[in-house]
Parts: sequence; C-alpha cells; structure tokens
Amino acid sequence: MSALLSKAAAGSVLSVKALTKTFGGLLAVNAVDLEVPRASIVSVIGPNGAGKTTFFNMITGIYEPDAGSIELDGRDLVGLRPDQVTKAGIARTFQNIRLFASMTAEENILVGRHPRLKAGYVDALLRTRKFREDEESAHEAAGVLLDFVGLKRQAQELSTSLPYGDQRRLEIARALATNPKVILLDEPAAGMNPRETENLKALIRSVRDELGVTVVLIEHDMRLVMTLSEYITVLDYGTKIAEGLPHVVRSDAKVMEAYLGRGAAAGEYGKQQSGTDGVAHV
Amino acid sequence: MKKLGLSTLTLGALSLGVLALGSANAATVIKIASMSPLTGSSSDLGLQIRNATELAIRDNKSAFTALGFDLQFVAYDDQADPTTGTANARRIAADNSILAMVGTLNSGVVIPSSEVLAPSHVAIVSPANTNPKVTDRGLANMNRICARDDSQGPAGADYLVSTLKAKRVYVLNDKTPYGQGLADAAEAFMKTKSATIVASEGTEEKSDFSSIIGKIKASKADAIYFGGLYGQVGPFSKQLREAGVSIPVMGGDGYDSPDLLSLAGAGAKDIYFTTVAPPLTAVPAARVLSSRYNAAYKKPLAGFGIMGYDSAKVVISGVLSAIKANGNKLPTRTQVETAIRGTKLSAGLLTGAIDFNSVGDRTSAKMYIIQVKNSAAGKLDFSTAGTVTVKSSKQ
Amino acid sequence: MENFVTGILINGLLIGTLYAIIALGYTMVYGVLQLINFAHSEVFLTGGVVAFEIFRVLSPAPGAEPGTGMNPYLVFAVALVTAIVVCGALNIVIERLAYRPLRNAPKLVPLISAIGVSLILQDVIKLLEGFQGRFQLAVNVPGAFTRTVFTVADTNVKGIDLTLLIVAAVMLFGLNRLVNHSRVGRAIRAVAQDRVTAGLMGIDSNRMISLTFLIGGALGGVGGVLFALKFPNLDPYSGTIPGIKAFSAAVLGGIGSIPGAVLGGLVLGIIENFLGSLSGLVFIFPKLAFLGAIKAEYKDVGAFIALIVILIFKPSGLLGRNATEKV
Amino acid sequence: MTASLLRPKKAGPDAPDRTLWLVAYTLLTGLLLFWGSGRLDPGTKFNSVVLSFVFAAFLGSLLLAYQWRANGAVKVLVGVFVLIFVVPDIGRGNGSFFDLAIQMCIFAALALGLNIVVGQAGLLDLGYVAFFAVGAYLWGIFGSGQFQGIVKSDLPFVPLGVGDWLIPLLLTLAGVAGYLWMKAIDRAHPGSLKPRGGQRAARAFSVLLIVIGVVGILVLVATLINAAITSHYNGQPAALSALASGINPNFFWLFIILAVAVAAIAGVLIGLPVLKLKGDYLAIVTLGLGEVIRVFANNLTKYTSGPQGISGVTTAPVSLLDKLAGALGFPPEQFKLFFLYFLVLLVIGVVITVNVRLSRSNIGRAWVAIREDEIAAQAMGVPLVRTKIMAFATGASFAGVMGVIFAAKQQFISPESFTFFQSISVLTMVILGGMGNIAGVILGAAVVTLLNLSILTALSETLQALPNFNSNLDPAKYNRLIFGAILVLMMLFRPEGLLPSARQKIMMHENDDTDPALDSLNDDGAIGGALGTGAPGMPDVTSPGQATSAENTPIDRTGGRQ
Repeated sequence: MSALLSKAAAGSVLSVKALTKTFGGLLAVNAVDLEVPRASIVSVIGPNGAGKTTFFNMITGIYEPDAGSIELDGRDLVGLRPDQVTKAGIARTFQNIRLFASMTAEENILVGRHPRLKAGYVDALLRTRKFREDEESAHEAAGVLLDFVGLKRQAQELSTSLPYGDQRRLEIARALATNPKVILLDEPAAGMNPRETENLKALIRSVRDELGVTVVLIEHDMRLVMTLSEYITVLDYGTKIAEGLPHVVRSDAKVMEAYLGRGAAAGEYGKQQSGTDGVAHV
Repeated sequence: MKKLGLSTLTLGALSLGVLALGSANAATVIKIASMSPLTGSSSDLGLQIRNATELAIRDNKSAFTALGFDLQFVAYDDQADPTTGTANARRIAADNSILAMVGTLNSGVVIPSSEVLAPSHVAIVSPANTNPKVTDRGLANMNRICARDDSQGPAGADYLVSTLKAKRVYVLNDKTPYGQGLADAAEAFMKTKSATIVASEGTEEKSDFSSIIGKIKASKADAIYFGGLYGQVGPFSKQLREAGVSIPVMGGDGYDSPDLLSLAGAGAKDIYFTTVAPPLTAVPAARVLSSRYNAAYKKPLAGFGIMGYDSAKVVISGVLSAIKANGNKLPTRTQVETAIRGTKLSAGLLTGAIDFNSVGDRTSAKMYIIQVKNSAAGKLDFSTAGTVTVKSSKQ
Repeated sequence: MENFVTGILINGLLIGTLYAIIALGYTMVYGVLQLINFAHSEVFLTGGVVAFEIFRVLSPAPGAEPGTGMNPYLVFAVALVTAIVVCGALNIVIERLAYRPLRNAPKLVPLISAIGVSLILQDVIKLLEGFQGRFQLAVNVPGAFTRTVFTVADTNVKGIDLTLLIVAAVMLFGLNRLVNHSRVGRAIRAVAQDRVTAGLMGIDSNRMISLTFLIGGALGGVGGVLFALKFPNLDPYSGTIPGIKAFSAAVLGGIGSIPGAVLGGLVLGIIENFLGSLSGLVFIFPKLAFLGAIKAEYKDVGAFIALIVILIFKPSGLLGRNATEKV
Repeated sequence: MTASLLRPKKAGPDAPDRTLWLVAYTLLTGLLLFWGSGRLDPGTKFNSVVLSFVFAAFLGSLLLAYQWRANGAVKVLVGVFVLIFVVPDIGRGNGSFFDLAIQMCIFAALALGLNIVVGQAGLLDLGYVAFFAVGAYLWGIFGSGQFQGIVKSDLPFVPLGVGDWLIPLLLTLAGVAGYLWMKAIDRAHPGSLKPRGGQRAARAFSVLLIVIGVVGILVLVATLINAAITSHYNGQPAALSALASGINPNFFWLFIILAVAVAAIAGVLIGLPVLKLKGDYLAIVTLGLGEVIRVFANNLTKYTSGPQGISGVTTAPVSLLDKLAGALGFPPEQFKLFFLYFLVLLVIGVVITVNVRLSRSNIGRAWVAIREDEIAAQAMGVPLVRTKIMAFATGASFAGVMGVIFAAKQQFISPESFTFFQSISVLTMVILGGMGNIAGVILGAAVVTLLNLSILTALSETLQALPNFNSNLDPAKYNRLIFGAILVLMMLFRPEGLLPSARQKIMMHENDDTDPALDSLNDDGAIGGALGTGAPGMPDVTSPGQATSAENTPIDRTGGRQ
C-alpha cells in the first residue's frame, strides 16, 4: 500500500500536507494530508459535517488554513486569493450550483476563460487584434467545451432555464474553461437520477482521459465513487481515518463505523447487505 | 396595424386640443416673471419674493389695462440650483411676452442666469443677491435694490465696533455665498478698526451648536458677527443665551423675519442686523402691506418680501415708462432694460428712493440697524437702533 | 481647560444618545430585512412634527404667565404616546406598501424604494405644514424643559437633557427585555437569523417584520420628540442629516446589534463634538495655533471619515459579528 | 397603444418591417413641432405644456428608430435628421430647447457612467456626483481667472525650503519601507503560519505606513507642481496678466482628455479603500465620500473660492464653427450653444461606443459576473477588487469629461450644483431607464431631464395663468414628491426599467411567484447585507465585510440516494 503511495507522491500534481482549520473551538479540519497523482481520479468521502467542503474551500483559497501547506506542481498556494488559485490551475464546482443566472450557457463559460485571456482594458476599448483573437479563441473554446459536455444546442439558452443535470454539466464545463491542472468537483451527482449519474461518470472519465485533467471528487454516491476513483481518502470529524484503493477502503472497519455507527461496524448490518455495490447504503 | 392606427389617432387629438389653448386673446399680454427657490430648504425665502411680486403686479394691473395691456405674472422655481436657473432663463428668453424679471435669492443662480438673459435684454431687478460679482460684471440687464456685501458688511461691523465698542469679535458664516460674502466683508472692515478677530469659521450646522458655543466661551469674545439666515441664527442665539452667553450677535438682512423671534425665543435679545427694508413699526405703508400679505398668503411678511415688493415696483414703473416713451405701444425688451436701469423712483417705495448707477447697483440706500429688545408691551420685538446711509463706490 | 473638556463630553453624550435612539430604528429594520430604511429619517422627523403640533396646541403660548395650561410633563407624555402611535403606524404602512412586495427582489430594489419613500415624505410634510402657512417650525418648548437643572463645570444641563437620558434608558431597558427576553423577541430574532426556517417553525414572518417596523417607527417617533424639544427648530428637510448620522452610528456600532447602535451613537456624538471644538484649544493653548485650521465646517466631514476608517479596519463595526459566509 | 409604446420589445426577426411608419411618425411629429414652436407662422404657438410633449414625442422617434425593425439606412437617416437638422433649427428659434438638448446629453453621459458602476457591476454608488464636480472644478479653475488668483497668491516665488519637499519625501520613503516590511512579514509567514500577536500588530502598522506613504506622494507631487508653476510665472508680469481669463482656451481639448485621467484616478483613490465592502455599506460610504468632496469644494476657498463659486469660465474658440452658425442664421449669443451641442453629441457617441465595447468584452462579462455572484466569479478567476476598480474608474471618467463640458456651458460653477440630491436624480435616471441597458439608461436620462426642466416647468407656467390658482398646488414646488413617486412606483411595478435588457428582466423577476412571507431558498436572511443577488436556489452571499470569515457549519445536504 505504502509503495503505491510513494510512487504516486513522486508524480503527484497536488500535494497537501498537515492542513488544519479551526472555527472558534471547532476543529473542522485536523492536519489532513492528501497526495493527488497526475491525471488521476481521486475521491474524498465522509459523512456529513466531516469537513470535506471546508477542506475543499481551503485548497481553493476561500478560507485561509491555520496550518499546513498546499503545493500544486511544487508551488505553495496557501494565502493566495481564490482567483489566483484558479489562475495557478485549480478549478472547482460548488455543492449548490452557482451559475450566473442572467447569462447564457456560452457566456457562463466565457467568464471561465477570463484568467486565460491576455487582452486588457485598452485592447477591449480599441478592439485591437489581440482582443479580437482573444475573443475568437474564447468563443471557440466555449464551443468545444459545450460540445464536450453535450450542451452544444443549448449554447444561447439562459443557464437558469436548463434542466438540473445540464446545469451541473455546464458548471463543470465552466470550470474546465479555466484550463485547470486539477478540477475539484463538490458533490456533482447530488440530486441526479441514475441515468444522469451514468452520463456524469462517463463525463468525469473523459475529463481525465481526453483532457488529462486530474479530478478530485467529493461525493456521497458510493457506487459512483467506488467505480470511478483510483484512490479514496475518508474524513470523519475533520481527521483522515482511512485512505487507499476503493476495495481496501470499503472493507475498513473504521470507515463503516464512521458511516453506519458502532453497531454496523460490529457486523450486524454488514452480513445482509454485503452485495457487490459497496458498503455504505446509508 | 392596430397599434399604429392608435398612435396616429392620439397624435391627431393632441394637435386638435392644442388649437383651443394656443389662440391669442384680445389685449396684448405683458408678463413679468419671478425666479426664486420654491422647493428645498430655502423655499421659505423664495416664496416671500414670489408672493410679494405677485402682490405688486395685482396692485398695478389696472394701470396696464387702462393702456390696453394685460399684465400677467409667471413664477419660476430655480430650486436654488444653477442648472435649473439657466434652463428657466432660456425659457424666459424664449417667451417674448416676458419683458422683465424679479429674482433671484441665490447669487450662484443669478450669475449664470443673468448671462443667459443678457443677449435678449431681459432686465433683472434682484431683491436679495448681495454678492459683489453679480453687478461687477457690468451687465446692462442686471440691477439690484439690496446692498452689496462690501457695503452691508462694513455698515454692521462699524456699528458693532464703534457704537457697541466690541474689542474681541468671533466671526461666523453659514458657508453660503450670501453668508460668507457678508462675513468676509465685515471681517475685513473690522481688521482695519481696533477690533481683533478671535476666530473666523463657517458651519452648515442647523441644530447642535454646542461645540461652537464652547469655543466662543473659551475665546472670551465680546461680540459675534454671524453672516447667515434667521433659520440658523435663531436656534444658534437661543442655545447661546441658554449657555449663559449674552454678548451681542450682529448680522445682515438674512435675519429679517418674524420667524427669527419665534425660533430664538428669549435668546433673541440683543440680536442686531442691518437691512434696507424698514421695520413694520417704522413705516406705516409696510404695516399695510404686511396685513395684506398675511391675508393673501396666511404667512407673515418678512424682509425679503418687502425687498421683493419694491423690486417688482421698480420693474413695473420701468415697463410703464417704457410704454409711455414708446407712444403707448408694446415696448421692446431693450427699451424696458434701459428704462429700468434709468429708474429714478421715490414715491410708493418702502425701502426709500431707488436709482441705479452704471452697473446696476443702488447709488445710495438708507440702511436700518435693527435691534431686538423688549418693546413697550414687554415682548421682544424689532426696534430701530440707528440708520446708516450707504453709498455705492462706482457712479 | 476642564470646562472645555466637560463641555465636549456632556454635549457629546447628549447628542450621542439622540443618535443612538434613532440608530436603534435603523438597526431593528436592518436586522430583519437587511435594508437601509432611508425613510427612517423622515419617520423620525414626523415624530418631531407631532411634538411641534402637540406642544403648539396643548402647552400654553410662550407669552402666557406661568402656571396656566397643562402640566408640561403631561403634555410631554401625550406627545410621546401620539408620536409612538403615528410613527409606528406610518412605518408599518411604509413596509406594507413599499417593501413587502419587493421582499424577494435583488437588494438594490427595496433600497431605491426606500429612497423614494423618504423623498415623498419630505414633500408630504411640507404640503401639510404649507397649508397652514408654516415652513420653519419653532417648537413651543415649556419652561420646565429649558430651565437649567444644574451646571457641571460651566456647562448647563437643562430639563430636556435629563428627560432625554431617562427616556433613553427606559427605552433601552424595555427594548432589551422585549428583544432578548420575550417570546416575541425570540420570534423577531429567529426571523432575522433565517426567515425561511423561522417560517417552518410556525412563525408568521410577515407579522414579525411588521412588528419590527412598528417598534422601529416608535423608536424613531420618540427620538423625533426628544430631538424637537432639545433643538426646537424643524423644517420638512431637517430629517436628512441626523438620519444619515444615526445610520452611520448604527454601522459604526455594528449594524444589526442593538448595543452596537447605542455605543456607535455615543462614540459618534463625542467624535463630532470633539472635532467641532478642536480649534477652541487655540484659546487655551496659544501654542497650538495650527489647530485653528480645523474649523467647525469639518465637523460633519470628520464624522464620515471616522465611519469610513472604522469600516475599513473592522468591517462589521465595533460590536458586530462577522456575518456567516456559506459557500 | 400607450402600453405597447411603453413596453416596446426589441423587435424580433418576425416583427413587421415598419420603415414607412417610422418615417411617417418622424415627419408628423416634426411638422407638429415646427408648427407649435411658431417656425411656420410666428402667430400661433402651442401652449408650453403641449409644446414640451410634442418635443418629447419628436425625440421619441429616436427611440422608435432603435426599437422597431426597419431598414438600417432609414434608421440612420432619421437619427441624423432629428439630431443634426431639426433640433438645432428648433433651438435657433427657441434657445430653451437647445439648452434642454445639451443638458439631456450631459445627464445621459452621467447616467451611462453610473450605469456601469450600478447597472453592470452592481456597486451602488450614492456619491457619483463627486466625480462630476472633479471634472467641473478641473476646467473651472484653469479655464477662468481663478488660476491667476491662485498663482498671484503664491507669488513672489520663494524657492522651496529644504523642509518643504523633504518632509513629504520622508513620508513617501516611510510608505515604501512599510510596504517592504509588510512583504517581509508575509514572506516570513508563508501560507498557513498567519502572523500572530506582535507580528499581526506589526503588519497592521506597516499598512498604516503605506497609507502615510500615499499621502506623502500626493503632497510631494502637489508641492513640486505648485513650485514649478509659481517659478514659471515669477517675474513674468506679462505671462501673469495673460492669465486674466484663464489659460489659453485651446487647452480645453487637452483638459477633456486630462479630465478622463484625473477623474479615473479619483475613482481609484475613492474605490480602493471601500471596494471590500458590500452593498448597503458601500452605498453609505460612497454617500459620505460624495459629501466629503462637496465640503472640500465648499471650504478650499483659495482654490475653489468656496461657496462664491468660480465665474467667467471660458471655452475653446471654434471660429470655423461660429462662422458656420452665423451663416445658418444663429444669433451670436447662441454660437457657444451651437458648438457645445455638437461637442456633446460627439462625446455621447464616444461614451456609447466605449460602453458597448466594454460590455461586449471579458471585462463586461466580469462585471456582470461579480454582480451576479462574487464567490463564483472569484472562483472562475475574476479578480474582484481590480474588476470593481475598473468599473469605478470608467464610471468616474465619464462624469469627469461631462464636468468639463458642464463648466464650459454654465460659465459659472459652485458647490450648489453637486449635492446629494443630484446623485439621487442621476440614480433615478438609471433605474427608470433600465439598469444595465445602454439604450434604456439614455431613455431614462431623457425622460427625467425633460420632466424636470421642461414639462414640470411648463405645467406650472400654464397652471399659474389660470385665475385664482392656489400657489400651494403648483406642481413645480413638489418635484421631490414626483421623483420619489417615480422611484417607488418603478420599483414596485417595473423594477427592470422602461427599456430593460433581457438580462435585467430575468434578475428582477427571478422569484416573483413565491409568496413574500415564505420566500424561496434564495434569500436565507442571515444577518449582514449584501447586494449579491445569488444564483437561484443558492443562499445569498451575506458577509458585509471580508469575503472570507468564520464559517458556521453549513447545512450539508444529505447526499446520495437514500
């Protein structure tokens, strides 16, 4: 197990060491380490209130950690503003969708291109060649990304008028527009029906396979997590209680206890539902 | 199609309706305009000017109908804002039936407006603009019957220093063109005399004067010159006297209103001010006008009302003499302008004889020094403490 | 020298208490609706106009000999009650007509509506008083309030000053009891925290919001009466400046927190008086001649600059808590 | 009909081609205007109220040209016909229409500037008129005798004592040292090791030093410029007397460009400290800053001659244009109006182009993004403070340019023109027209200016002519009531404005359907205010101050299939 870890560490694009955050007395995240190998799909799971979103918000600069370091390809991101973190190469989606309501699908994605555009204020004023090329490349990229997430036809529709599943995929496309090295998905499957979850699984895989973007996933849908992730880290009450390959984590006693409570860990429930589709039928 | 038909229909109705309104009536119309703030915090003073002008026009309507003219009054509200003032001035210039104007209250409004009206020779007689710049520009259409800052200020200051023997004077102003102009002129005059100016500052405060009163006490001043209006000086004096400071407070014609007594209450004692308008007690005609004004507008007549009335009288007499000079036919605006500039009027005026010098300032004016003290009936009232004749420097 | 300083402190405390009372009206409404109730300055002024009318009618004319007419404290009580009723009702009507339909609109919309209401009220007051031929209202304050009760180091403390402090203390105590220790208070705070969840708990948030506006209006009315008695000169436009200063006090103390509004009011009152009197030191310490430059006209500006500086370094105000940030 | 006129949809492709009707409408209203203003036969003139409405209807043809689907060339033709031919001709006859047209353009440019700050970036600025004052005083001081007064008061030139420039230099150095120290503290405490206790105080002190440094630089620059000017005019009585009516009026053109820069810098200086604040706080602080600038204009008597104001402001000599105006039969006193009218049209054209180009660029999208949802915008890489500063500076520069033109038109400026009520009336124009929509905002400016300077005045003129009219009912006396009523009614019934942009309409009616008591999840009403409208279904961003602050435990949605 540790061999896998060390190999991964060498090639890891994102390495988080001893990240800690306290709110008043509450220890939300307690010295959590996370190594994310390049072009991999990893997940961070744990019951509600385990500190997953806080952990995400620290990586993306929304909260400043009390201790620990976050390195993206060797560069420490702690203390950077969220827009600087995005520019450095980490994009994210949100637990509750935060699309720009009054903008069309394409415009939402164009905003994602903002950090990559070189044309400045004066270029926009004088419509210089640099500006026109920028806009052209942005629209082109938006078209590609819309196609990538299968929303080509809805390009000019307002983001709020899209069905829920499409809005989720649009948010992912918008995050991809920032040319990230790593994309953080915060419960993308929340509220999705089985068919939409299958499409999402295919999309996440193609993000990694075709775009070479590393994916870090927070998700409660165990079937999705188990089939997609190459590596899983489990948080409970802000501390890491387990990590490893999916099948290892699934049978780990501490994980079951965290999810199902003490009795379950002792195996009462384990026997009846030890079906193939994973442990935590919470 | 339905939408289009409707819009042409309404436009047609609009134009038909117009015919009824626009028809010319029998006697040729002569209009005299007034311009003063009818909205905002200084609308109380603006209304005095507007109403007094209307009253004067109503009194002289018969003289015009006798000559076959219909004298009308139109009031403009400049909201004490230069932009609105110039916009109104353009409207007045465009309405050829308006031959002359009474106004305005704020120097900041009359300066740009008079420049707009100068090319079309619409004469202006101002009851209240005391800023020297107003007439120093030498416009042919700009006249005023009130005293300039640089004559009213020294008149008050001279009384303060020589008659009341003030040695340490605290100078205040209300940060308006009127108040600061007056205070600066008074301060300059007092510096030439033996008085020392302990402090000179402005304040736009209208309610809590405690910090200024604290400074006045600390400065051990023995007199105050406050360039401002009664709406501010009233409460200031009330709080001053309540804080135990009984030194005299001297100011200009901005104090001249019965509201000064009601606002200052017992604190009005020993307030002095200079004004060209006579106190109601001194001139019987003023008392008559005051009762007629009160009847018509349910408001007491104040100093600005008297000045407005006299300004309107000057305008009316100017128009009348222009008509006579033009063989009882409708005079041109230029004729009215020269007639008004050449006014030599003494009868029927409350503020004494009026004639203008080359730039439109009043050649000489009798200024009253008014003091607030207990009258015979034991009530605090205005009484004349002295008079000063003020000559204008230019001829 | 000590006369000078005590003068600053006492006057600062008095004007500060007035700002605090008005600021409470802003804080209550802001806590519940996150809305700057720009119209509050006119609701407060209405309290002053009510006081003017009551004292004009009931209390003896200034000239009349002492001892006639109603007991001044009785007239004061009548004025307070009338102001509470009138201003409370006015505030409820304003909320019902101009704010409730905009409850879900973007924040800017009810804010603009509030500015509109404040402009309308200014001219309505002018129309009402104008018909009776009045613009400048001189409040007929009975002797009991203007008489100097005692003097502290050359600063006269008058009847109205004491009444002001007593009424403020009583109101603060009552408000604290109501908001923090009563069922209704809990309901209001719940609606302030989270209107949706409060609704789920069976609280009719509309009624609670109307109640908050009633309380806010009543506070404004009382503030108006006290202001009118201490500074007995009003006109339809004299509500704006104290209104803006009171809101600055509420923000200074930490918008949404009741003790914050009181602390903010007092601090602003003292800062203002200090800046206004600063150039007075020249007379006491001639060496500090350069202080003469800080003239009285910079008094109001100073108060604004203080507000801006505090907001930059402690954005949630002196006593305010950093609001939550759900991401 | 009025309903459809009031809510003209941007004509979609299927709308009927109305070229003919457009031409018919323009000619009809043009004819009425000619007839009404006595250009046809001087005898009959419309009553002034009707004339104002006819003038408004005539300008309405521009609105219809914009809204209706019609042949492009005809639209341009109508625009040129109305603006270049008819309005000046009417203006020749009646100067007030000329002045009105110029004032409408000035307020339209101001509204467009404020629209960028409020409409597009969602930053409620209640002190916007301050930048208008900066532009007006910039040209007012140099374009009039005021500048000579200032120079004279500084003469005779005393070479700068060591102390004069040394102290500000030291302050600047202190500022630089403070900046380096702050950077050192940050480096010594990378990332998570936030400075604690002593270090934290040290960092705050270094920020204070930086502020002192900024003040030092400003004072240093001012002293050096002052010394340069005074030494230049020292002992040159000829040069000094030439300043009698201000610097060479041809500099007017330079000052229009200069006003853009100065106003933009003022926008940045005012914007920087306050832009971390949210919605309601920003509104109050900008209101305060607007008042601070008005009080400075009122009290720096040496430079602005305080409440007395500055008179005799000149404008650029344009002999060519004057000859043209003379040829067209304009009286000499209208030459200046003639020049300013076309100058204002030109500037409005530039302002609109800048506005359109910015809104169609990544900057424009960034503005809309931060108005919609700051957190999401920042997460997409949009730098919040820099984007907001750009909005502030752009808005300020529009106001600065118009300030210069306003000073030239009025020939006299005083603090009375730059009050809080002016900021509110510009805000009313933006709201009435349609926040965020360029054409809407221009319409709002036109309607409010027409109402305030023309229709209301005409109405009160006509009413006064009626016998025994009670002066208390004169509408002109209650324009605040009318302004207030417009604001409230617009917000209640049509918050998106007369001519809404599609984007604005959605935002304003996002959750109209829910009962106000139990509103949608959109607004969870936590303490603290924000202007952020928040995407639907998302709790509102509520922090009044810093974006990042203590998190209360979020109500985690129970994920996955239960």
